[in-house]
Amino acid sequence: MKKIINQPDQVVDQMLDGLSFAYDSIVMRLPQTTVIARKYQKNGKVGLVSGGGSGHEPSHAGFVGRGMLSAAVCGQVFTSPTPDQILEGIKAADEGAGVFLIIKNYTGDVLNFEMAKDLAELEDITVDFIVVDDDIAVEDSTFTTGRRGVAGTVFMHKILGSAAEAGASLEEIKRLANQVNEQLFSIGLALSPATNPEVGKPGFELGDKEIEFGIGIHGEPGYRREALQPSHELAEEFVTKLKKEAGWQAGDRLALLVNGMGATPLMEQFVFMNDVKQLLVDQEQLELSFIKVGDYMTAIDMAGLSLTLLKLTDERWLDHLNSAVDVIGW
Amino acid sequence: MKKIINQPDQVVDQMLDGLSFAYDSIVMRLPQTTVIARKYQKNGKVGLVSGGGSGHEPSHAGFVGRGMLSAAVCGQVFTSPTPDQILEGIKAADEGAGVFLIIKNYTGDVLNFEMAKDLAELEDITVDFIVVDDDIAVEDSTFTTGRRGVAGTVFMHKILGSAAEAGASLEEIKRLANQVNEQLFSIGLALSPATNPEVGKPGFELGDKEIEFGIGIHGEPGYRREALQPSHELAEEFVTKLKKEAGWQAGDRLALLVNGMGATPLMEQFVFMNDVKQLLVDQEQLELSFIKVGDYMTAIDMAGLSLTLLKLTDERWLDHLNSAVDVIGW
Amino acid sequence: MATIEQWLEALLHFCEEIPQHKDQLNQLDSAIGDGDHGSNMTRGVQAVKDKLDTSSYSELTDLFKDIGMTLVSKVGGASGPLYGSAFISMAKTATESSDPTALMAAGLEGIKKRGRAEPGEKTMIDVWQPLVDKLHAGQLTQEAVSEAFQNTKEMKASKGRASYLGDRSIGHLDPGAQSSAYLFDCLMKAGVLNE
Amino acid sequence: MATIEQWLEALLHFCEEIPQHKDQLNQLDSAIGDGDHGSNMTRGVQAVKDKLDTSSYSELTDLFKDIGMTLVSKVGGASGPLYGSAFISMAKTATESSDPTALMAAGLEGIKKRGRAEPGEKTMIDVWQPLVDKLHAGQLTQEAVSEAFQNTKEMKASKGRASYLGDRSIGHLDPGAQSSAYLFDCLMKAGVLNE
Ligand SMILES: Nc1ncnc2c1ncn2[C@@H]1O[C@H](COP(=O)(O)OP(=O)(O)O)[C@@H](O)[C@H]1O
Ligand SMILES: Nc1ncnc2c1ncn2[C@@H]1O[C@H](COP(=O)(O)OP(=O)(O)O)[C@@H](O)[C@H]1O
Ligand SMILES: [Mg+2]
Ligand SMILES: [Mg+2]
Ligand SMILES: [Mg+2]
Ligand SMILES: [Mg+2]
Repeated sequence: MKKIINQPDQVVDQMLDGLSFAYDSIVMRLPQTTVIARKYQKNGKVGLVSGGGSGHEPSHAGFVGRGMLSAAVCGQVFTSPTPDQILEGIKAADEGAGVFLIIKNYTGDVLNFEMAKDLAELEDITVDFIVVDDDIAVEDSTFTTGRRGVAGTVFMHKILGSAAEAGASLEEIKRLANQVNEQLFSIGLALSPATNPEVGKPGFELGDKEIEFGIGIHGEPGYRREALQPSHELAEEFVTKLKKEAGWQAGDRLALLVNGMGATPLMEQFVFMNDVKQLLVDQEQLELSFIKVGDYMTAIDMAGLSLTLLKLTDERWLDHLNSAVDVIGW
Repeated sequence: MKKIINQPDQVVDQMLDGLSFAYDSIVMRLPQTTVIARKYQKNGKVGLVSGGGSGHEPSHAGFVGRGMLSAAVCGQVFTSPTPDQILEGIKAADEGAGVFLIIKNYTGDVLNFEMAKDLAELEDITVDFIVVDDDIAVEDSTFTTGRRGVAGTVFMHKILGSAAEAGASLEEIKRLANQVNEQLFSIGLALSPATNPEVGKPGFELGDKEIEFGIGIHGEPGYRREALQPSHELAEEFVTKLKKEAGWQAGDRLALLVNGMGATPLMEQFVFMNDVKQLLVDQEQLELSFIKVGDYMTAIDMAGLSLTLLKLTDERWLDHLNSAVDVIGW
Repeated sequence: MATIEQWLEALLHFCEEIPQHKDQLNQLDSAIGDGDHGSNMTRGVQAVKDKLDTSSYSELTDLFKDIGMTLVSKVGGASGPLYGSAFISMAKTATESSDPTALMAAGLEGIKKRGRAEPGEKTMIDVWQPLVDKLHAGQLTQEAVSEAFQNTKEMKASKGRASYLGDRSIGHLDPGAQSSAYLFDCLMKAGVLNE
Repeated sequence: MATIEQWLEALLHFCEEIPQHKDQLNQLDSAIGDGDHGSNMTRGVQAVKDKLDTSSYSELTDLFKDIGMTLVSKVGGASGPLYGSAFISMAKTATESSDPTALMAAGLEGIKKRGRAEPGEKTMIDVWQPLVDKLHAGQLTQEAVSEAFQNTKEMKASKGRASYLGDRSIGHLDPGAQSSAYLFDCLMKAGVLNE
């Protein structure tokens, strides 16, 4: 393991100190916690809290600030934060109009955020939540844990953040969250695995010329291993899979996120973007109304990328995506 | 070589298409060129043009837009662009008040930009330039090529971009550029080399536990190879070297850039930031008035980072660093 | 009926066993999860040990509550709320009963409720459920513990991270089942649960 | 005095030689630069070849100017402007003289002026300068070409990327000197320059 760190078990603590010091005009670390909260005048709006295991930087602390999250609760690397920490995040986010939790669909995250909700309600804070499950690599079924929450969560942060900033109520945010979640579809691939510093070795092995389709953001293996292909073939695999799940018609409007997994240069992300464009715009005749390319939801040092589509079934979502924010990573 | 690309010799072309499509509200690719220019109403201000070889994304196209660059001229990977392309960039940037070139100190860049300046002057465009040379890893001497231009160039873009936006004249920009360049100091290290897609193999070899101090942003080897050390020792090496070159006194104000080289996760960059903070703030008693952490001037897929200091000898530079921009990568 | 000293001895032993098997638990979790179950549990039991070393207990309910809260706030992941809920549920039952079988049954219910899971889904429940059944029948044995744990191998996961693997989860032992097996072992060794 | 056909033959030959030595030139450049000199020059001479194949020339000055402009706009890096300046400078001189020695001397001046470099700095100038000197003395030989090129090995670079290496540049041949040696070889083979 080759990493610029000190003791592996100090990584999250030191990272949060580094981040909150560097961007102290936007965020602060709540003392004695792993919560990054925004510096912002409270004014009776709905607070938004997200979080999860660390290792997805700039998620989630990088999206804390005006127009996006009120607080991010950062667990150990790839490990859900605990309810007491989430409770601190909820308290920091509370402006009196209720707090909304953006949870990615992992058993650990769901259980810990649920317990935190219970604790918060004991302190008379109204809490509601969405469980984001955009990863179509995993088969969905009511008999299983269902789809994972991955990079699409960042669009959820942005849209809900903008709505909250505009003064939406907790119920309105909940409804919006459900609607967005239904139109959110992601899929990823890896060229190399991630190495959790506390584990010290890669989460899986890939041959020199192998890639893995359908990986998660914690080094979970995916659905198929293959020889490396040109970018346009990778794009084709993704678009085919997404079309099957999302369904669309010529003229539909989409928001799109090409997301690097942490060790993939922007050069490759933009080449891939160009191939995606050819498929979605030139061939499928879709309208890409909003696009982001870059590292938004990473898996530490994994090389690879994911593609997220949001079907813009509501015109206002585009305004929410475009509205101004003051955060580190958007 | 494991990369998400198509034909290696098409990388720059496809990357620029992907970038300009994704961010078409901010930039456009000038037809038949490798120039990314901003979409912006011309209004008689000084135009700023930067560029160089590709492979440093988000530099330089990611800094084109309101408040920063007017155009970025993108060469082949790690290869200076040619004078005819630079001339197109200059023409696109020209609003009638002259065009200022931000050149990194490499023989190729200097020669090609100089030739472009000659060509532009034949077309009656007044052109001036700065050669940025912030890399203290290379010994400076009037008898050699001198220091390289590296990540500090991004601060140059930001400060000059803000000044130009505010209406500074070509002479004022030139003076400002010289002043900033004198106070700009950078140094980098690598954990792994970069692989130019057209070359197909890494620029140098590093052992499993080796790092290299003083690398350039094109896979140039550095000044010393050592065993991997904890982050705080790496920070110490950098701070010692920077102090020797930059010199400072307790209370001095600095702008700081922790820059990832392309494959280094933000996790590591923030841990490193925390160690730098302890040395510069807690120990050296400096005031870090402006900080950025992230990938700004990369070397494709190199793992490593660099540290840039700008001594804020003029109060107004801070305002320039803080002013609003509309670009992809700041 | 087990004394509080026996419970303490068993649980302190558990706090030593888990760190010793940290790598093994991480490895089991690498195969079908994210490789951190050993690290998560170790972080938790070390905090539990600190808590137990600096506290004294006369009531089982207080002991279980402290353990549950400590696990909830230190482990994280899926296993933190699950083990935490087990002990918090045991703490509630301990106000009425000190019967080990009733207490372990309460623990099982806590896990099932929190995890919304049933036996056969390849989780820690597949150790807890059969062993609580054995306890009720007065037939708990060392072999029953390892048998329950081994049975998770051929199951297909439908809860937790392993469920993402679908059929590919078959053939691997469940890490949470292994840590639970250690818990039952410790409870038997200290005589809290009898063969 | 060489005919324009001889110049054309030599230069077309150069356009074939460079791509054949692309990897070698890249390798030389990897050792002390950024490994692209072969790729850069190949990109350039392929464009030159396209240009020459689709044009016809009656004046040396037109030939040199086209080659110079093509190299400048296709090669990039340091070598593009340098080779480009050499040919543009030759084009200027060709309006007055068709003496190969005078033309090559003009090329050398173009490089020195553009690159602000002198002999001994471990660049292509260390091939051009001694060979132009030999031309003036009427003593150009194949051996002189390879001797000049080999002499760059023990030089310490003070211009171009290799200068970043300081003393560590010693012991490596200069890639630009190699590509220039190929140019002189081609000019000699076609009889433009005589032994
Ligand atoms: N819904 C559930 N009900 C019961 N046990 C579960 C459930 N989900 C996961 N588990 C248990 O948790 C274990 C994984 O714990 P751990 O690795 O610490 O958490 P995470 O999966 O968040 O990394 C699994 O091996 C399984 O025994
Ligand atoms: N200032 C200079 N004067 C003359 N020749 C130079 C100078 N700088 C570099 N060169 C030549 O250019 C060659 C490198 O060319 P190339 O690799 O194509 O460009 P770059 O260094 O930009 O990658 C060197 O080997 C050297 O011969
Ligand atoms: Mg985990
Ligand atoms: Mg080059
Ligand atoms: Mg786990
Ligand atoms: Mg080169």
